[in-house]
Amino acid sequence: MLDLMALLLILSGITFFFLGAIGLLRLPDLHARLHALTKADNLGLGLLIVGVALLHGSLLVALKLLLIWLLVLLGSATSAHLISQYALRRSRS
Amino acid sequence: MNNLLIWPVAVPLLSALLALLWPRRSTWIGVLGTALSLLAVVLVSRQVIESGAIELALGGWSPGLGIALRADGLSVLMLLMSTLVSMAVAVYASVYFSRSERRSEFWVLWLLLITALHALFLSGDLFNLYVTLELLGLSAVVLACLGGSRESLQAALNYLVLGLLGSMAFLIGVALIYAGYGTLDMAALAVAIESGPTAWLALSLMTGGLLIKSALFPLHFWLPPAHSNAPAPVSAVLSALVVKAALYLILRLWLALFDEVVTQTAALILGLLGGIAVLWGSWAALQAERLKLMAAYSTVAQVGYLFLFLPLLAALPEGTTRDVALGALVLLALTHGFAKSAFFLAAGVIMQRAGHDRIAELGGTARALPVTAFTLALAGVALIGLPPSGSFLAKWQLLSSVFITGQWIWLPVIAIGTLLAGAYTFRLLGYAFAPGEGVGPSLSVGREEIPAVLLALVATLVLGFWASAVWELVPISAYAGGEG
Amino acid sequence: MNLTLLPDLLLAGMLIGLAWAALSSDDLRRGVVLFIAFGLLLAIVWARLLAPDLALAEAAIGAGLSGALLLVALRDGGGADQHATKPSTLNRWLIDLFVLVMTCLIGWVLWLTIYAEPVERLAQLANAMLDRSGVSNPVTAVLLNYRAYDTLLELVVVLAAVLGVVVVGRERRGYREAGPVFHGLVHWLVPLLIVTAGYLLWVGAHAPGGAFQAGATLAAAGIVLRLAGYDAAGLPDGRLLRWLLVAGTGVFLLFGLAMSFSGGGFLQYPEAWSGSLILIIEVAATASIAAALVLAYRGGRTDGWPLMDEKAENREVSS
Amino acid sequence: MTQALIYALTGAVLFMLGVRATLLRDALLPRLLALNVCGAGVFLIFVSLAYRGDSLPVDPVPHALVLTGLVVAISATALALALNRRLREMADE
Repeated sequence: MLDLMALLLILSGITFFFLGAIGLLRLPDLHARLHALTKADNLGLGLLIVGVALLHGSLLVALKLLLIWLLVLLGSATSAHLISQYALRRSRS
Repeated sequence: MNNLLIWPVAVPLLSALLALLWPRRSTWIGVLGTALSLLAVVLVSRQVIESGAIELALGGWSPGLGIALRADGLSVLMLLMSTLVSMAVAVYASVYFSRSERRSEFWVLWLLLITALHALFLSGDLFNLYVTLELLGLSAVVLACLGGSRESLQAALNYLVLGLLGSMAFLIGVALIYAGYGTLDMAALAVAIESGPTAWLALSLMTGGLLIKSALFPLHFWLPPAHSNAPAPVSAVLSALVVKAALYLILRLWLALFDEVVTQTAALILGLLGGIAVLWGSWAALQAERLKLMAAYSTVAQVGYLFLFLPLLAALPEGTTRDVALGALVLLALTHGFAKSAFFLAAGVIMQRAGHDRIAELGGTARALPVTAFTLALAGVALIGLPPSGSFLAKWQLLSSVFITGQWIWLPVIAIGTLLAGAYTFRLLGYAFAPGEGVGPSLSVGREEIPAVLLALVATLVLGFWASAVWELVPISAYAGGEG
Repeated sequence: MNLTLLPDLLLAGMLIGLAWAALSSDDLRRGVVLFIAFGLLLAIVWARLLAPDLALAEAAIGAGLSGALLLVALRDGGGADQHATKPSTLNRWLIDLFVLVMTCLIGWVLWLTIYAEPVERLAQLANAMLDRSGVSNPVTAVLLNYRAYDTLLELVVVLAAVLGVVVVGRERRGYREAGPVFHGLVHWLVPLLIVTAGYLLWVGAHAPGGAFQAGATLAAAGIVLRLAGYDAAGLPDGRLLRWLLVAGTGVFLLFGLAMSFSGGGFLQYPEAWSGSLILIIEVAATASIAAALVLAYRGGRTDGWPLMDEKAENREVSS
Repeated sequence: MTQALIYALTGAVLFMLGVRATLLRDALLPRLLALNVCGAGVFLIFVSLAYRGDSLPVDPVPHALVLTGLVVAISATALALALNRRLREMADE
């Protein structure tokens, strides 16, 4: 039962990643792409991490995975911000 | 257990670290460190001469799991050459770099280069050899661009990229050896390696990589710009020692590790390339307009001579005749090492005095710098192979090997090569001894002129008279499958 | 065809595809980015081949720091080499033929040695001697005990290369000060990276990790600092920097020599002490590696590097 | 052992791809990428030699060799990039 849930979570996580990648390739401009990419990937990674933590079944591992997720959130939010700021500055000048 | 073997590596390395920490004392640390390395090498050599090949298993682990250092006749001869040449060059460099703002960096890298050379000659482990090759390559590249000119940087960069490609080829050969034989220890491999696709391919890849580094024709094109644009003391060690390190490894691989794998055809191909290198390099040296460029092309030719020995060695049966031929090869390499470093140092003296090294404008050198002109003449004697130089004896032995094996094709190569060497040497001396004002007058013999003339004397006289010592040392081998 | 091989085949195919795309791209920026992706994929392959130490090192060094160095090289204006001469068609064919033949030969030998007639290698011996090595992570045992001499020389290679970087170039111009968002990240990230480096260093004795991974993580902290506008990138000035660069090699060498004076062989640790000695050597090595990598990124002679004499400075101004 | 063979063969292909690009390109940066791919190929061969199936302990020796090789490779890359940068500055002056 737990395994099945983990599988579902991981699969849906992968789907979000996939959608993010499609967004990156198909959306028209930089800001829309960034939006698709960061949103989808952060959610996808979160689902993946919950799934993997369920499979592993250890609290310590779950905490470590959570830490990884937080770091990635922080990193991707900041880099998305920096990229859009740069784009904005360039389009003004 | 023989901890003596670590000292030729540890002393220069320790001195390099000290020179980095105390930049204001770097000249003293550099010269003293080189001298102490010389002492360490002499102690190692004495022990090898007295009691045969020695081995040090580092960390107390059996070779295979751990790394072993080994010293035998061949490595001791190379060590002696490198340490004697570097001692003389260090004395010269203490003057050459005395006013340079790169002084401290030069000495650190200089000592690291010596560390790399000594580590390479002593290493008994294939992967460790890769690391020493990289250390040698990187420190040589940085030294070569200390001059700071655009040409020297471009040449150093090409040298670096090609050297890396060579190291990669060597490394994949090491990987195949580990795949096939499960060990990296060279003594174990000397016993284990037998003819087969693994050994054959690994040998080709490793040799290919080393050929780039030893600048055998047609992979020589990086050498003349790199060696002629570096600062003079650096050119001297690059030409005399760094190229020889790759050659030493080829000899080790071919004669000790893969001696059952080597085929006559493979050796013949390398011999042919060597022959072309002799002719082409000498011809280019004759055409060269700059002194250092001429010396660099002459190095290409001299490397070619050394490869001429390979087909002969492969054809000779193991035993005394082969050892004699191998001794001649080593003698030629040593003579060239001493003579070429003397040549580059002399060129450096002229360049600093005259501000250029255009051969056609060297008139007056003999009057202004008699000692240096004499050095050029002595080094020229050794490069041509006139008696009583070491290379005369070596070429004599080369000829006798040609007669024994009946490989007559090498005769014209040797004859024409010697004639061309004579031609470029006498062309240079003709200009240098002619009257003229190309080089300003000077009254005193500078400290920087002495090392060069000593090196040239070693090449022409000492090696000529003491050549028998080389032939006694060469048969002492640390590797069972080899010439022992 | 075995279905369990499918992931491996997929990974291998992607590796080759990415390498091909990175190398055949005419746009340098694209090539570099693809190369970084290649490095990350390689880290996954290392994990797949049960080499977690390497996966960590590849992600930090191979993809991370190499990528940073290459990207900053692009920023220096590396994209401008447009005097490329295309090799002639004949040369192209010859090279392709050579590459094809060599690939087949190497592949054949690998098939022989791995598949057809595998040989016993050092695995058993290395794992059996682990008890005597002072650590329980076999890779650390090889790096710092069995083959410690390799590692010593490797630290020397790093030293030589970084000296080259210092000799050759001046410092790159710095970055403008970070805005509030980035600054917030730096505020959290740098201490976290330092803690992680310490953890990796400590854990290396019995689990994946060690001096190189820790050094690279620490270097990453330095690079982040520099990107946020701290031009010194966390490196000290002058004499202290020299000591930092020398520390790894120096401690290693002195310990080795001390052991040979006290009756053992060079680098032969006394068994009871080997764990602690290895840890001390690793701490020093971590510091040196991190300093060297940051210096390589920052580039050149800085205000911090004590010049031999002030003449050099004058020369550059006057000329 | 099939897995090990797959990766070892991949390593051989990567190595020769790197050699090919080193020979064909003449700008420095692509050549450096090529040499790094070359290195990755050799490392992959080493590591696949170490892999002896999921149940047996791996051979740590090649892992250590590859770690050493990685550090050597990045040192050389850093040096080459620094040289290249200085050359470019000189061309601009």
